[in-house]
Amino acid sequence: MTFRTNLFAGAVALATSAIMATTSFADTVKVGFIGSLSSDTGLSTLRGAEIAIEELNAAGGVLGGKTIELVSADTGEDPTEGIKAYEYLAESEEVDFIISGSIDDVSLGWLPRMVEYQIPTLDTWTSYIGIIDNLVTDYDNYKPYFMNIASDEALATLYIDFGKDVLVDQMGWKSVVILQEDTAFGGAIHGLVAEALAPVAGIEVVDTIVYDVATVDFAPIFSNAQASGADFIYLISSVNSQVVSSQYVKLQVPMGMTGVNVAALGQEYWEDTGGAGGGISTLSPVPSVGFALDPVSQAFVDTYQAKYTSRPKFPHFNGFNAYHGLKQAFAAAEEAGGFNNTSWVDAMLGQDLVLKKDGEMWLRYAFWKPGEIEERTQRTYPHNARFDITAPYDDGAPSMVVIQWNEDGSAGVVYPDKFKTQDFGIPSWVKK
Amino acid sequence: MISKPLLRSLIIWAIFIIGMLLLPKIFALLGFSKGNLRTLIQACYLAIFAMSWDFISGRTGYISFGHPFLVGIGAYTTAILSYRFDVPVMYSIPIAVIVTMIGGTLFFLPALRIKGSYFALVTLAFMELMYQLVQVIRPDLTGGTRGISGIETLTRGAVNGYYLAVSLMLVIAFVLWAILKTRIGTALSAIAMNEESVKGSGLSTTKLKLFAFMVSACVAGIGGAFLAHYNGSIAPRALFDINFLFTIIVAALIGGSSTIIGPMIGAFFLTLLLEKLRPWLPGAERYFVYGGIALLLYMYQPKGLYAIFWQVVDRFRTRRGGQS
Amino acid sequence: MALLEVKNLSAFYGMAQSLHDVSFDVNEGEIVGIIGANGAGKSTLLDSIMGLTKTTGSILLDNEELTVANTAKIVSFGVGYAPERANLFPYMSVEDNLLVGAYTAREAIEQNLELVNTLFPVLKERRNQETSTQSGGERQMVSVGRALMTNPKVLLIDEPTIGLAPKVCNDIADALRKLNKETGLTILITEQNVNFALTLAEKLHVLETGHIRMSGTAEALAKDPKLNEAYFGH
Amino acid sequence: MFQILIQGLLLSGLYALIAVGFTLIFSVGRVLNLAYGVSLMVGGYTFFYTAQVLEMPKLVGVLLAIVVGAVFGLLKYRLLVKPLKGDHVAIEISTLILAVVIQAGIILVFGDATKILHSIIDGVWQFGTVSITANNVAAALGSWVLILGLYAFIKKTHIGRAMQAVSMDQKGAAISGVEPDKVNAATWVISGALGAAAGVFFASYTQLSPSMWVAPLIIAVAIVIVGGIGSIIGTLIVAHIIGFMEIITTTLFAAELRGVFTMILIIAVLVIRPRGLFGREEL
Repeated sequence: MTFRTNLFAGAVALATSAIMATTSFADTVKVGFIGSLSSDTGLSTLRGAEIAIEELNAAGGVLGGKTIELVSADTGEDPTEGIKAYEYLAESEEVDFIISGSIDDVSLGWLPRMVEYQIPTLDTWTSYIGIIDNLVTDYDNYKPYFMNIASDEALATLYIDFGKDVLVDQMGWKSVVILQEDTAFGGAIHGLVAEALAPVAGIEVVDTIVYDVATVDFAPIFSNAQASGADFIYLISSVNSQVVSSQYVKLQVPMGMTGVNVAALGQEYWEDTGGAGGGISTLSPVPSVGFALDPVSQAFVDTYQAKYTSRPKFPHFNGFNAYHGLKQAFAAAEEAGGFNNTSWVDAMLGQDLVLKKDGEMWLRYAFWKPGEIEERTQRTYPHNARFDITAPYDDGAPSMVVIQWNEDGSAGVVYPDKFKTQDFGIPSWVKK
Repeated sequence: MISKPLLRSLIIWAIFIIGMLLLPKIFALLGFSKGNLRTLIQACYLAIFAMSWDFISGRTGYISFGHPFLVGIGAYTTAILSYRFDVPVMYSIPIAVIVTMIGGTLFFLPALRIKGSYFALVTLAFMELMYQLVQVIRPDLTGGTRGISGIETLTRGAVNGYYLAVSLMLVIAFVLWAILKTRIGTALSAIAMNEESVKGSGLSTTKLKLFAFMVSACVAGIGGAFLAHYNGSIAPRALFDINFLFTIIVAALIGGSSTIIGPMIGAFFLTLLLEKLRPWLPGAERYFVYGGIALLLYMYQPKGLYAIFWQVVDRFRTRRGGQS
Repeated sequence: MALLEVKNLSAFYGMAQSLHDVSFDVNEGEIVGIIGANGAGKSTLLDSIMGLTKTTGSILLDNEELTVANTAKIVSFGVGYAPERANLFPYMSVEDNLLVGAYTAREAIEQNLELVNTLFPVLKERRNQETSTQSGGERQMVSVGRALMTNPKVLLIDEPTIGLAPKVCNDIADALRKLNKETGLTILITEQNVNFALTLAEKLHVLETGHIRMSGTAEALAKDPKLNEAYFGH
Repeated sequence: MFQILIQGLLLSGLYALIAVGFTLIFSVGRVLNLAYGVSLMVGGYTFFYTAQVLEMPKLVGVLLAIVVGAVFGLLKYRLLVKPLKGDHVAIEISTLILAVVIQAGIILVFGDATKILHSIIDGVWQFGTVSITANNVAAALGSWVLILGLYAFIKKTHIGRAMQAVSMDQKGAAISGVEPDKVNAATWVISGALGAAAGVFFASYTQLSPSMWVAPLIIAVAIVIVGGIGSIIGTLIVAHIIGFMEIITTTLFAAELRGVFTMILIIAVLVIRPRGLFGREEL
């Protein structure tokens, strides 16, 4: 009896909510967040957006005094749930703009929905070049999409310079063994390293070891790496990177190791690895761990830390991307008179936020325009974050920086020189 | 001459089909948003997978833990053909279904020799193997870990998508129902009860099992292929995943195993439950509550919602009967 | 004095009733036989005493009601059981099989082991052999031995001779007789082999399709024309 | 060769420990405990919380993990397995649902970030290109101790023999005075404790994450299928076959094919010899 009563009550509640959901108020603008509500990266984007929205609302609202309302939809980092989440935001909540903290395959999952609904969408986390390629090949359908983080392709260029300036000139390393996870990401980065880093920087690739992402025991893999006789290890890891890096530390592998290590991007890395992560260096989007901040970004961090006490205690780079990006999206909307037309895309493309530190250009939030060719890589990056990799970094932000975790738990930027806070080094157990 | 119970079933079917087809209109009248239809579309596909699972596992008692394997073959085949090789959808989907049926035969081989928990485990191994292979072998075709996005879609908009999905589901349900009304259906259920006795009665259990596996694989392949073209994207993590397996099995069981309507009820219940929890529990709590409800329901009534429905009806009937 | 009292016992498998109002007593120190054809309900009767079937009625051991207890409790009250199929643990050694029997009677292990070894010396020789590799007769001995290890007040034995050679049957009969004589253990035995039962038991009950049809001493029944007709006539 | 030998032994020891708790339930209770991986996860997170968050001594962490694992095993038996009264399919399905629920619960409590455990024992030795950590040696030795202890327990104690008895003949066990219910409960408790201990070691090898229950479950399933139900020694041997196969594949062939061979082995064994290499259906 009670079971049925409850069922009935539940049904009524569901029906009411369904009706409520369709009632939207004309004096609000709805922003949807899509991403994982339980990951540090997802929460960084969500909180960056929340702070930006609070500030915009406090400053008198947007688009002639409307308040911004934020609705979030959890993907649980599952591609299918991502599709449902996007549908929910688009059709149940009818949002005007979507900000995303999704990972690669989740973004790829909902992209066909974005094409269908044509809702302006800003991705702050995934850096997959394949998504930008969609804009290259099918601009008309994909044009509401923006990605304000430099894509994979950009990082290789920075890495070639890092290899030449630091690994070869400073460390005197001449040969490398590549440790690559068996994923599409791993394959793509491997191609860049083997075809670009090696020939340009003059580093010989002695061996490439591809490993399965579910690998439990890395001891034999590191043994093989040591047996290859190379001067250092180049690690490419985006999935379960903590495992390979902590085993490198626990096994005290007597070789230097650098590379792309997604786990080491956030401040919680040290806590999560329980300290088994010293010496790990990785490429990181900016603003990275250990990256000196300009006053505007610092103010954002102060607000953030006053407001949130739970993880992540310090926003990841995508939190900054969400904060600045959301403000840019609304600035563009003011210019274009709203979100739902092509003029918003044009206005968004015109956004150019320059953040200065000590009078110097420090960070820049701007987008590549369609057809605009980046000199060094000789390709276009429509709607992707504009990065500058031509020396001497004077007309934009770097695409990425290289950071390194020290054995005392601190971390700093080691490359490029302008942003550098410490020197690149090898862990204490590695003999020079 | 149509018998009376058959006629009654047919009438219930007709009402059910008309009801499902009119749902968008009813929703429009009630002022519900299109988002509800989107949810129902996902529910329809889940119902198809649950019916496919139930056709093997609910009927013959061979519990499949690798159903995502079959769904994934269907989805990947049509996605690769249409996205990579520009094969028109009208060819790529049938090919995908045939390939899935071949996959179903692979599935079938171990079932010739092993039963029960062992069969469940080997199918789980099939799924895991596929998960690893898809990422390793020819990522240029499968898209590796990221999968494929931008697959040609068959329809646009929630209403069209709904009609496609619901028609697909209803046709499959009706065909499965019709198959089970024949002698084959009775024999299949007998396998679950006592395989030896079926052997004794002179029917070929091997042929019967093969038939059940082929039908199940065919349905999974159709569902997987159409879902790939509805979602427009596929990824290994979305298909060869233990959470997906969980959803399929639980949908069939929560609704009511070895019935046709049960898996459909279960799929709609689970999908709506998960989606309607979203406004209140946006984060991980949602999966916790959703899983918890599924577990309690299953523990309380392993025969599913369909059985609960009839219990309630019976109680109501006897009470009424007692009074009159 | 009655050690085991069975009163109005009926047993059910699902909807089917396989025992009907069976009543009899077993006195302390007696050997009582239940004879009947295949399917008469002999195994069901013993299973029912052990709490392995659904029953109505009452079973008292030393005035303790058994029908409310589960099988393990019934064993610990003092009922040992050697079932028809022996139900041994095939991949365990003879000794381990016996030791499992001592699960609820750990204080008496050595004494009971000694008893089993004197009754069935062959088991001592084969103590490390897995029972799956043993002959039928030896398995039957392990089964009886295991039941003895539970330290029973009454021993239930279900058709110990089934499928065994006459020589082995005699060995078992001798062992049981010796057991009864030397330790005074009460035994309830079922048999299809009437001759075997007649030579062993003092009192007999004839079970037919779940009913007790006849009861009496071995001597009396041996002369009874009805029994002769049923089991020895054609 | 030395490298393969030593790394193979270390990994295989861990795998054996992972599998043995799963084998136990499968053999005695005849059910697949799909929430077995969750026991490992529960153990790992308990250790993490006590030793790394509360910074209590590591030994306390390990012991507490084992206790929590045992309690978790008992709860699973009392709340799920027993009410379902031996319906194998229902137990398998409900343990699967439970695993998914607990995964969500772990995300709720700890977040879904991957965590790395401290080495339980510090220290590392270098032999040429081979690094050996004290932690992994301890894990392998610990596995052996636990497995041999379990073996002795099963062969030499009353409750252990009762567990074998229940696995071979339920009726025979009951008429010997063994209560299958209590023995089953004990089996779930022991399996939970073993799983939790394995979880601490497994997590100290790899990582803690809310989805970490899947990998050890697959390892356990692989070992049990290939080894066959019921033989602890068989489990031990197959754990070494699979462990060494992984190390050899990784060292001499291609590291990315590590898992593929294991899956192919499972399918091949099940098709050719469904009982497994050492299986005889009993413990």
